[in-house]
Amino acid sequence: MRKEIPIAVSFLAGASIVLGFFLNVPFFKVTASRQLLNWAVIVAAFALALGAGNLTRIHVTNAAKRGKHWPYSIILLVCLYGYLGLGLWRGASDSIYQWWFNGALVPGNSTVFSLNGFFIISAAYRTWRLRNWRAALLVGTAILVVLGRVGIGQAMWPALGPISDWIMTYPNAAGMRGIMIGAALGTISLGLRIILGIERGHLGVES
Amino acid sequence: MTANPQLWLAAFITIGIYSFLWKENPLQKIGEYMIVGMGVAHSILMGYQNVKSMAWEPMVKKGVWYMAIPLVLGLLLWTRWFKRISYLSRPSISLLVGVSGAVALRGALDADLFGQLVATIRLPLDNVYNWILIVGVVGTLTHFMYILPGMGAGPGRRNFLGEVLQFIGVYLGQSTIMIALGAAFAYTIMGRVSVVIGRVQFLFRDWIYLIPK
Amino acid sequence: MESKPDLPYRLQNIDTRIIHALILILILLPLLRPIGLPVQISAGTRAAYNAIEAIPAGSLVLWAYEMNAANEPELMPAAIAWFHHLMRKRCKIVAFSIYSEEAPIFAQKAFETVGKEYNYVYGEEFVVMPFRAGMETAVAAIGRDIHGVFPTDFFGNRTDTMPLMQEIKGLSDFAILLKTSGWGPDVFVRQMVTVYGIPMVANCTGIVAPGAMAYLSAGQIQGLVGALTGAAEYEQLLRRPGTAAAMMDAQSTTHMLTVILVLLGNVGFYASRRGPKGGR
Amino acid sequence: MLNAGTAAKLVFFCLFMAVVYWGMKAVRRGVNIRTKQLPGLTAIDEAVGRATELGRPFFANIQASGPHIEDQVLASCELVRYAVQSAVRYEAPFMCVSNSPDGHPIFEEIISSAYMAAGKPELYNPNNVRFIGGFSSGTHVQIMQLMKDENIAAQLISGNLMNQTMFFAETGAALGAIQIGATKNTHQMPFLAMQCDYSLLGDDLYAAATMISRDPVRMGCLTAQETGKALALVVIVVGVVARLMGSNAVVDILRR
Repeated sequence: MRKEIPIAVSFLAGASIVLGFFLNVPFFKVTASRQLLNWAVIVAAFALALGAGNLTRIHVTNAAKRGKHWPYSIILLVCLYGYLGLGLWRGASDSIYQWWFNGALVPGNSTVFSLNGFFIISAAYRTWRLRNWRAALLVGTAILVVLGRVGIGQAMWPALGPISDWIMTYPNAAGMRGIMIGAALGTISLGLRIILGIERGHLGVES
Repeated sequence: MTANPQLWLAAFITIGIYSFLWKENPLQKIGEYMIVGMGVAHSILMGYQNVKSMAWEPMVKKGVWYMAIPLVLGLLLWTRWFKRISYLSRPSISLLVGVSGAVALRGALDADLFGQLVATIRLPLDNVYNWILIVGVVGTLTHFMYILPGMGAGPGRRNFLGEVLQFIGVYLGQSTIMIALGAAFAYTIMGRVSVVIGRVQFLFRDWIYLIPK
Repeated sequence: MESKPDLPYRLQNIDTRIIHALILILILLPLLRPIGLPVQISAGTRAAYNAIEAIPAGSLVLWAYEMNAANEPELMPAAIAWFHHLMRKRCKIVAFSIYSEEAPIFAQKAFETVGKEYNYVYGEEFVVMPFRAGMETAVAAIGRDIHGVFPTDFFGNRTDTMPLMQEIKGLSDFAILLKTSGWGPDVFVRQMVTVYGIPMVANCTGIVAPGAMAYLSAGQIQGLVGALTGAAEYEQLLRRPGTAAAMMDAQSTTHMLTVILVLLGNVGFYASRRGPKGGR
Repeated sequence: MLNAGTAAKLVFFCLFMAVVYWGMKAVRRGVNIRTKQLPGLTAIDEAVGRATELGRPFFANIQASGPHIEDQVLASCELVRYAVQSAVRYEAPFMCVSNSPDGHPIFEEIISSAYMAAGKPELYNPNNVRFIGGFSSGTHVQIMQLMKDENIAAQLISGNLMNQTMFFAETGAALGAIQIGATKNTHQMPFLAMQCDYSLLGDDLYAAATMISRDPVRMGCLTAQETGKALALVVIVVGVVARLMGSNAVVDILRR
């Protein structure tokens, strides 16, 4: 029963949505899919808290055991629960909540993310070597587009703008479209496996 | 220089994290752990509002009784934290995975597969560039084929179609993919650099007024 | 390596910290002293501008406002330009987010700054919806039942009493779907554009813009504003220079630095390949 | 009865299901479906060899983008299985880090059972299979630090990769590690293609997983996907030829 009920649930839910796509039957097309979609949105909202449980367990253990970097674990827990408490108490549109949001969360996330900007240039420097014809094509295209989309490149050679535009519209779109068609087939096969209950990875390790 | 404490906090975190580029240090770690904690808190808060407005309020205020179903399923999802009863979360996961699998299947079939195929066939053929697009799509698709006719059947049994497909996949397919990836790499540089610019602007314009507003 | 490294080796192995410092300097200099290089307008951006220009004044606009802290510097300039464009036409905007929990706060902030200029009334001409979990499922759910998914707005007000929301029966009432996000337009094309036939214009970060080109050339989306360059182009089309224009010079210098570094690396690579040591 | 414009899609969908079924049956009957060689897959052995030689860990870095099991993480499980089996054989140090709370127990299971099966349970160190959770950039920095602390010799970056690819690939390169990257996310492909020594891009990831497991279900699906691709190719070629001859029949059929 521990496997059968979950498989039945995903079959019923998945099959009614797929049937609603093909068949013009109001129950499948409107009622079932509307309710199922709304329910899934609600259940997914509960899932947002799942990561917090793991995080709490790890950092409470770490702080209790005085593990590596334990003071930071305490900072993390204080920030998590303090901020959550503030949000539950005052709401997300509250000014104090947003003060911390704009003062800490936004600059912090933005800065960590912007480290990528440094890494990507040093990565380009290190890896854009003309080793073989494949690499040469990639590097050549990349250089044309890198220069072609900014003012300095276009000032040096005005044709660069249209060239990079052309690359984006034709060969790039062709490659992306090919990959996309392949990926669509993959998605169809995954969806089919889930609905028919042959894909069970998401049900976890059998104990 | 600004007197706004919020901007000072933001600048402190920004510089703290940037110092990582030089060396690992406590300042950077504090910033890092702070944002991990706050980020999770914010997403839980958003989830709470989701549940409250979509399920709890309709159920309690309007008497939509069947909203209890997703609420129970959602709560069961949390049984994963307790190893002994974690199997109770499986129906909820199944609902999520089943619905999202079906929704994705429907969309992929309609928009990605048929939509893109129709778009490829319908291209105006008097434009030579469109031929490049068509050939590129064919090449890329061939490159991503893993079972080719006559493949691996020994040198004596190679067939012509397999050879042709192999050739198309290697030359047309790989070159199209490489060009596409080159363009993507270039665009990513553009995107990522703009985030750095945003941070530098913040530090030197909003925090210390070095850059005029 | 005992002996002193030769030039080709050094050309290929510039210390990353030097590169990082150069990046910072090359970003800061043009910000201090702008050059103001113009940008040529790409086809995708022009198409996006035309698509938004073509919708009748006062129409309903659905906006997937998926901005988060990480991509805010890249997406905000184009979003601000769109706000100006739509508010000039007095379009009625419904903003929502599926992928970013942080987005409603950004939407609120942008509305507060730009909306004031045009005397926009919240609830009648603009609504921010709360974040909804569930990703692709949630997009499909909004398509099926927008009122059921959003019984309240981000501030907790009931939407069924709002004048703006009462005008909406279903998704086909919207004149256009806009999308601002660090994700591709794929999900929206799959669940909204093909299903309800509503035209769509996307503003993507640089990283996903190339993937979105396949949808643009298939006509599944009407326009594409890609990365900060796209925003600068859009500002030019709108004849309203904003933040993107100011940032573009810094973008130019860093791109130039990238190309120079790559050239140096390759010179070193070929020199060492011909030399006794051999490349990697 | 049918919704407008779905007839052709329904036919395709039924055909697809039939091929999946047929492929599964065929593999169960023992039909050997031959597949193309993937250099990215054989490179795992080379990377493990390198780790053995240097006595530094092979680092399997499997990333998810959300709290649920994703198909790319599931496919990556097979790569991890392949790598750990190879590592056990050569007694190379092996580490696995994941940010997927649901993937983590699967990795623990795969890795510990690989050591048991080879009769070397004493080599298994649970501390080497780590969950470093959270989906924000902060956790990426923690993983980068771990990579530096452990001084890794080889890395497998795989899963539903987002912006973290660049962090991990750069750190790995700075440590001089052999790197293998696998993802189907188009936006991360350029980095894997350039920064990693070997890569499994797009469907390669699934194909590799199928080739390792030789599982009938996966094989059936691969056959169906291949058939779908072949069909797509035929449709494009026939459609374009028909257009050249002035007929729009193929488009009309597809839109039926």
